[in-house]
Amino acid sequence: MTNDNTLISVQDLKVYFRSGHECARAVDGISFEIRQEETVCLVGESGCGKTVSALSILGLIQTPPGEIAGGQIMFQGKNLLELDEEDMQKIRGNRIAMVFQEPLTSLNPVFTIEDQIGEAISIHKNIGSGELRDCCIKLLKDVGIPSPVQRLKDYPHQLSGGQRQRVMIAMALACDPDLIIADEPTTALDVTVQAQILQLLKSIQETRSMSILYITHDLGVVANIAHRVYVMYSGIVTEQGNAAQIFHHARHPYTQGLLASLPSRSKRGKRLFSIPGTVPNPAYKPAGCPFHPRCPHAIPICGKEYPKMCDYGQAHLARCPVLFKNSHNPDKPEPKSI
Amino acid sequence: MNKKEKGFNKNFQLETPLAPKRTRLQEFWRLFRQNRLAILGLFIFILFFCCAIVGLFMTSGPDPLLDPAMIRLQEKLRPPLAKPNLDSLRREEIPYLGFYLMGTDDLGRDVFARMLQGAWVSLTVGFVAVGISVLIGIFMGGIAGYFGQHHIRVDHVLVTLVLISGAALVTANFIRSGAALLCLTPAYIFYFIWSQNRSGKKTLPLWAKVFRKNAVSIDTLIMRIVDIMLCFPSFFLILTVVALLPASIYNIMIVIGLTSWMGATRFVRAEFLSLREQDFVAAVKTLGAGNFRIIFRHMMPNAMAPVLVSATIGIATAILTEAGLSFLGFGVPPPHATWGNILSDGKNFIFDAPWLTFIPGIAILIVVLSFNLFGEGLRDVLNPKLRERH
Amino acid sequence: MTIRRFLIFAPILLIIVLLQSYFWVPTYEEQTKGNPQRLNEYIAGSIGDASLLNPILTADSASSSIENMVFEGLMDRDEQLRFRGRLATSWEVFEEAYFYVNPSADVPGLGKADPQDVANFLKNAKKKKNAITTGLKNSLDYITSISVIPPRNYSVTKELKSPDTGEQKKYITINIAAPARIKLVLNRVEPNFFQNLSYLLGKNYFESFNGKAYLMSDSEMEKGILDKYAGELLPAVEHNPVLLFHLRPGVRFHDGHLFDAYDVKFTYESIMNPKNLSPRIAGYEPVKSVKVMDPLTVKIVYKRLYSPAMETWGMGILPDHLLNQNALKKEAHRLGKDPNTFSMRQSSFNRHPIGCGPFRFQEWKSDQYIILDRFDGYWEGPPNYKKYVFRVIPDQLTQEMEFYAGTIDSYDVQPHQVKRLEKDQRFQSFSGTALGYTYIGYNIRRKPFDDPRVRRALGMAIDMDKIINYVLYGQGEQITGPFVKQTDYYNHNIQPVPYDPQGALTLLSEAGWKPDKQGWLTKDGSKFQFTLITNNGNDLRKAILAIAQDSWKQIGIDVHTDLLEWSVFIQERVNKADFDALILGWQMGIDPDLYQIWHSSQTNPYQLNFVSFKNKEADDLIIKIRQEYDHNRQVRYCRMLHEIIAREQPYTFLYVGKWTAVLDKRIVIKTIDDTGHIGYKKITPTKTGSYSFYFNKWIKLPEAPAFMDEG
Amino acid sequence: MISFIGRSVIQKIITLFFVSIVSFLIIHIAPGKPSQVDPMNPKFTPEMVERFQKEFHLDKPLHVQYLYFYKDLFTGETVSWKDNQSVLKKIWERFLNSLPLFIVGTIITWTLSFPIGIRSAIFRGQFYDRSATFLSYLLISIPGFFFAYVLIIFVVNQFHVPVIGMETFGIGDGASLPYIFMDRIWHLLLPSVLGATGGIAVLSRYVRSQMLEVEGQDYIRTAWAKGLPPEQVHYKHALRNALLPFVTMFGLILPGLIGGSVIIESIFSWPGMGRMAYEAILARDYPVILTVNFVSAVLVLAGTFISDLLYLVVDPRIRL
Repeated sequence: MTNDNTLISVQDLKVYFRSGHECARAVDGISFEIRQEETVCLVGESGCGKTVSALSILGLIQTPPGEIAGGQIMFQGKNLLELDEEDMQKIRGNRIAMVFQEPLTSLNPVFTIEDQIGEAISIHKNIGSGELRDCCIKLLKDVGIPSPVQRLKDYPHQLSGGQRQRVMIAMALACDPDLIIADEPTTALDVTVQAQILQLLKSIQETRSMSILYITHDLGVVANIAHRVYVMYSGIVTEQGNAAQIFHHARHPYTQGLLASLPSRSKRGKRLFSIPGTVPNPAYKPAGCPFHPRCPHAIPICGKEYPKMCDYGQAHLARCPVLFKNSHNPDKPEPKSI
Repeated sequence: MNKKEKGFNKNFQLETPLAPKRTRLQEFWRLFRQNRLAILGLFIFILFFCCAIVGLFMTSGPDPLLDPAMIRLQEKLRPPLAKPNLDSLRREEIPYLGFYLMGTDDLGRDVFARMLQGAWVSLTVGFVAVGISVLIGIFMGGIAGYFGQHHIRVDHVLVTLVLISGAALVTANFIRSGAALLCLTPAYIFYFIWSQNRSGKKTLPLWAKVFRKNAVSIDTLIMRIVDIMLCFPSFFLILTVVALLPASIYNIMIVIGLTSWMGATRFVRAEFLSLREQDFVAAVKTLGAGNFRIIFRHMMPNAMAPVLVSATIGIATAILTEAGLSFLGFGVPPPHATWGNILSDGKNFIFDAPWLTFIPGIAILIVVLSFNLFGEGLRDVLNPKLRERH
Repeated sequence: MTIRRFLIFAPILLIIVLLQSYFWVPTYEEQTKGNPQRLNEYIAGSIGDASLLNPILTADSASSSIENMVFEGLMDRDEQLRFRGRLATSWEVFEEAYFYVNPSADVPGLGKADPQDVANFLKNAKKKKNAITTGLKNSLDYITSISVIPPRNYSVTKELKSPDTGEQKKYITINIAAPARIKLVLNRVEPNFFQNLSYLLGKNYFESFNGKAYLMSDSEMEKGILDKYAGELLPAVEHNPVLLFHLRPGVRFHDGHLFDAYDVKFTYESIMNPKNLSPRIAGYEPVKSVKVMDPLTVKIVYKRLYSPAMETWGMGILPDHLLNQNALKKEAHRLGKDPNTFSMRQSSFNRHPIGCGPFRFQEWKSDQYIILDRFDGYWEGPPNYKKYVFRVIPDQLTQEMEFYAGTIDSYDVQPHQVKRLEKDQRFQSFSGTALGYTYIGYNIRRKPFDDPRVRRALGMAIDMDKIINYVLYGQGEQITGPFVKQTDYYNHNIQPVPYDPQGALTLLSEAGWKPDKQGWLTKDGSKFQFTLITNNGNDLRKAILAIAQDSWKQIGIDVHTDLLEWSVFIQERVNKADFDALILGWQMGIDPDLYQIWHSSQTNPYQLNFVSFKNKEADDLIIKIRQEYDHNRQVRYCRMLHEIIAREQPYTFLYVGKWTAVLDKRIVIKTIDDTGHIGYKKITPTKTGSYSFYFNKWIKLPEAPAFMDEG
Repeated sequence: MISFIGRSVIQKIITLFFVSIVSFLIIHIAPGKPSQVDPMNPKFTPEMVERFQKEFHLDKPLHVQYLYFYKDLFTGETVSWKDNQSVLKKIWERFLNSLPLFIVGTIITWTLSFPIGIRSAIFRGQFYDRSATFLSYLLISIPGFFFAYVLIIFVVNQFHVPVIGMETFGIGDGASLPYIFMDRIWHLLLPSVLGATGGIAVLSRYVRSQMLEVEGQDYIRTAWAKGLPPEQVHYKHALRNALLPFVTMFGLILPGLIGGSVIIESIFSWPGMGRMAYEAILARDYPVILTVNFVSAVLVLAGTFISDLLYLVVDPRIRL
């Protein structure tokens, strides 16, 4: 499955959180890969394990209560899960950087912008202080902050939300990483600002030729930015494929449900669809397919057997044997989406 | 799409049945159990409580099993586990256990019996003192937090001042002038009601306007009172008042209570201020619930957590404070034995009878420690910020 | 990272700095054995600090103990409790007696006589030596001179005493036309003098003197008001005891100034000066005048018979030249204070006292120590110790530990420690009977304490032996009356109230108290119950409280107990006589004056006869005792008074404590006789138990000496 | 900013005024009257009581006494009834004695509690944290005087060195300066450690909870994600934020200057503020009690004021 240009590949990653006698299986065996210069989206409802997967790539899962129960994360030939803390630090921020969801709280309120950006650089690069300042200014310019020199001495609370997120991105870009993990970077922002940030990310990805792992629950964003998409549900990947495959030929009932609940012009005036029920508690997942209690196509076996990945070809996979069988049954027409 | 919509499983379960439902108490217990130190504290606390109850029954009444006041001068300063000298004792003087479990003190009283009695008294001192402070704290904090923005008008202040000075004058034996001042108050109230009925929309004279001006908000007033109280160094204040008042167990409880309510007030006020802004309170309000119901039914239970924690630790502090006062000779007076006064009486004999110091000293240490650990555990469990991360 | 390193190293460094200081500190060994200086210092420990170092302004024991070292009185008591001269070498006690000539009275064998006749009559009677009674004969013999004071006119202004203490003060001016008066100088004080004289001058000669007749007032006052002053302004007879002190020449204050009679006069005046608020004023109130005869002779005349007078002159003498009006004014100017309101109380003298005692003041650090240096110019020769140090250690236990370590030289042993410390080889111990006693006082105003049988029964229910043996650890003696046990005044024939609960019950049933079904004593349906109170902070009293409660419970009396803080106890309960029964102690002087505690006139609030003991006989005796200058007669009266009080049992007299003090064994008395030979003696206590009587001769030796008389 | 200061100062002055009234009332209404001279001295007559009352204005109505007292206080003329010394001078003297105790105690408290609290937070739930928790609670649970006695007896018996008083008695004569200095430090050690135990326990718990609070913040995750070494995350990013409330606590330790523990000072024969106040209470020496109270109230208010100001300075988020 791994190509030569695979940057990072996560295989069968399991992250559990223990608390007392309970064990929340937040990530329960996911695999995905990101190639160089590619934007990959991880989509799913909140609580399905997207952020945990991202954090575990960076080794930021608190242990205890969290624990990596299995799997491997291969990054440039090394298994990140086996690296010790020191080596991991050399990768964090340097090779893999992350942009967080809440720019409001993700910047340290008591340090200036310069401190925070400069720190990321100085920790990984041997660089003089004058040069450092220039670096910071350049970075700020790159992410589109007006009059960066004045901004350097500002504290985060003096910036607007969009600007803060730009600073975050600047921080992530500081060491020219190979991979940026963006964890819902636009969720907390105004719609107009969202678009700007997305645009920024896109342009950065193109100009700097780096890979982005973009985590979101917003399919609109996915359509805008993604090369490939992984749909997650309750700690597992339910469907993967390129953007077109996911949007036009969704094979998994969950993906179909998600798409159905997207508002669009054609659905104007109709009641918006919603998937009934909620994501299961990660500590008490149903047996078999985790989606089966909410699934319109569920058959008894769904509650018993863990579903396998079914290959629809062209690297489009979905974890629903029921629909797979149906789609290969000539009697019934192929599921068709609008 | 319509077809599909219909096709969705109608028998889905809205709530996943697999996650067990727990009551708040169960959830609390589940979290609490993880803190082993706190469990230890709780265990000792319960043990202590049982001891105190048992002690109360064994050491009180007309003919107690273990009489903590029984003086056997010939048996003084016997070490722990010593057997009594049976020849020199009258029958009713022989200790119930047949030996002195914890020795005897300088008057030949059974230290075990005194410790048992002291357990109950110390517990009472702690509980009543903290009870008083928590009640005042909730009351003041609740008012400040809930009715905080209401204002007290100038005339309220004046009437109160007049009332107080009138009462002061009467107690200071200037009865006539005092009574005159006291009469002024109802007169003003009558005038107020009368003028309100009559005037309606008429403009008020200037002085009346000044009188009806808002002087200070209730919140400010209460928090200033708290500030004033905090200006006194607490142990010093307790000491002053205890030294000036006649010694009695009730005075000590009341004084400790009256000088330690400021913390609870602040907690409750802060909780109320944040709770008041929360949606569920607004929801209850729109349903037409009265203030009383909102406060006691909806807000109080949510505001209790920090108070509960500070109360637990407050009991421990009260026990220590009492011991400190005993050291200075202002503790609970006899005939009540408390661990504090057993300890401070015993310190004179530290070279001759070390057990008189060490038994109560270590007992206080263990019990206070258990209270503190228990309180800390409670804090961890009840603090939602810390809880999320577990 | 620097912050982290700092956070780790700062505390470690701090701990190291703090702990290493241990190596710099001299150990106890080095302080005591390794320090030769230490042998020349005497270090005393005290629970409390002194307040002011001025003998006329203070009465607390901490201050007194320093004042005794710095100041010197005219006299003190020696080992046998006799008076001994200090600043005074000798003294004379005599009397000036006066009486107004009563023109209306018939003198037997003379008829109505004019003053000169009366004087001559007395002179003749003295010469004749054939008096009717021996009393009269003696009295006449005592007379050394007789003179006549001619009549004179003068006026006085008096504040009008009105019964309802009105707000306005009224004054009245009284013109007095005093008749002639006869002055008799006796060579001793004779309280019965006029009584004896009346055998000669006629029974009613003195009683029938009508003082009112000589008083006149300008204002239109009623006669009745004037009459009130008659007894005060023109008493028929007057005893004026006189103390004549001959002062020691050449005595100097620590600043080199010579001591003389003016200092004595000044000291007296300072005490009487209302601005100074001296607590000792009561003892000097009977003084009529202090007259400086010459720089080394001072004559003190008393208004009335007052036998405790001698005792009061043990008071330390203040230096006139440092504290008189001028000196104070100067000091006020220097300090920038108003000289008119500046009094001795504000003077810095009180913190840097100068007297003529054996030690001179050196340094005072509040609540730490007071250091006195020896005064080499001391008239009796300088003390052996070079330094006297008074250390304040407020905690009993730490004081004890410092004593063991050798950094304090004496320690007042608690009763329970006596056994352990007496045997300790390192120390010498002294014990003696204290001057004070502890008692349970009953409020006689209240029922049922008005019945002496009840009071006696209550006393009988308490097992004193038990208290002494177990509470005091044997360090106490039973006492039966109010006098100091080691003086002659104490009546040793009186038996203590026996411990007899059955007897107590019999007595109580005589008084009407019978046990009910539950065993509680009742009378007329009401239970025998009361509250016994005492002050807190005194463990012995607390223990007695518990024991008394327990013992009375045994015979069916329901007693509540209460511990009160000292000033509340005194001011709210004792002073206002608001109590049933209390446990308290009296610290007694050697003088047998009991007026304030036992006289029936002293039962008002704020007075000391708070139990309200009233007994006619006792009143008479109390007055007689304080007027009697003759020791033997005084002793006789005292023993009679003792008997009455023991019979009435207004108090249950509990015990007089024994004090025990331990000293380092190396402290001895060092004497140098005339030949220059140095002798060492073991320290022995005097009759009153004062082991520090020879303190000036004490010295600490490097090694404990072995004395022959040691066991 | 200036209006904030002005408002705050006025508010504090009003509070102070009420404090003065309340403390005056507490003292004067309570039972027991001042006793300059032992009332049980048989030589002490009621007339003298009266004269004393007059001398100290005790016969005047309360409000007049109040005015008298505070007039004296502000002109610096208050004198103790016990020994006629100027109260302010007395307090100053005692303050100088208490000061080293306070300083060393505070230094011990602050330098020890931070490392302990921070490490507990970093190793949350682990053995270190648990034992630190246990130990700190152990320390605040021991009755102070019991602990003091046990310590004193232990040190004196084991090391045979004096621990009582402000310095080894008599060291002043002949010892060289470093010896005197070190001796002082030694004598400071036990009482200040005893005084600090409670502080260490409370403060280290507080540091721990603040650190935990901060460690859970998003910006800490950001810091980790930057690849910062743990030290820098904990000691720079987390600590800086956790420190904020403590900076303001600097103001609040100000009242401790005049506090002083009666119990520790009595046991260690330390002539400090606490004991003076305690003895003044027993002797009903009103001027001393009231002045101590007033000064401590001033310090409390000044402390809160300073802490407000410090907060302004330290926290970049707050601007007026």
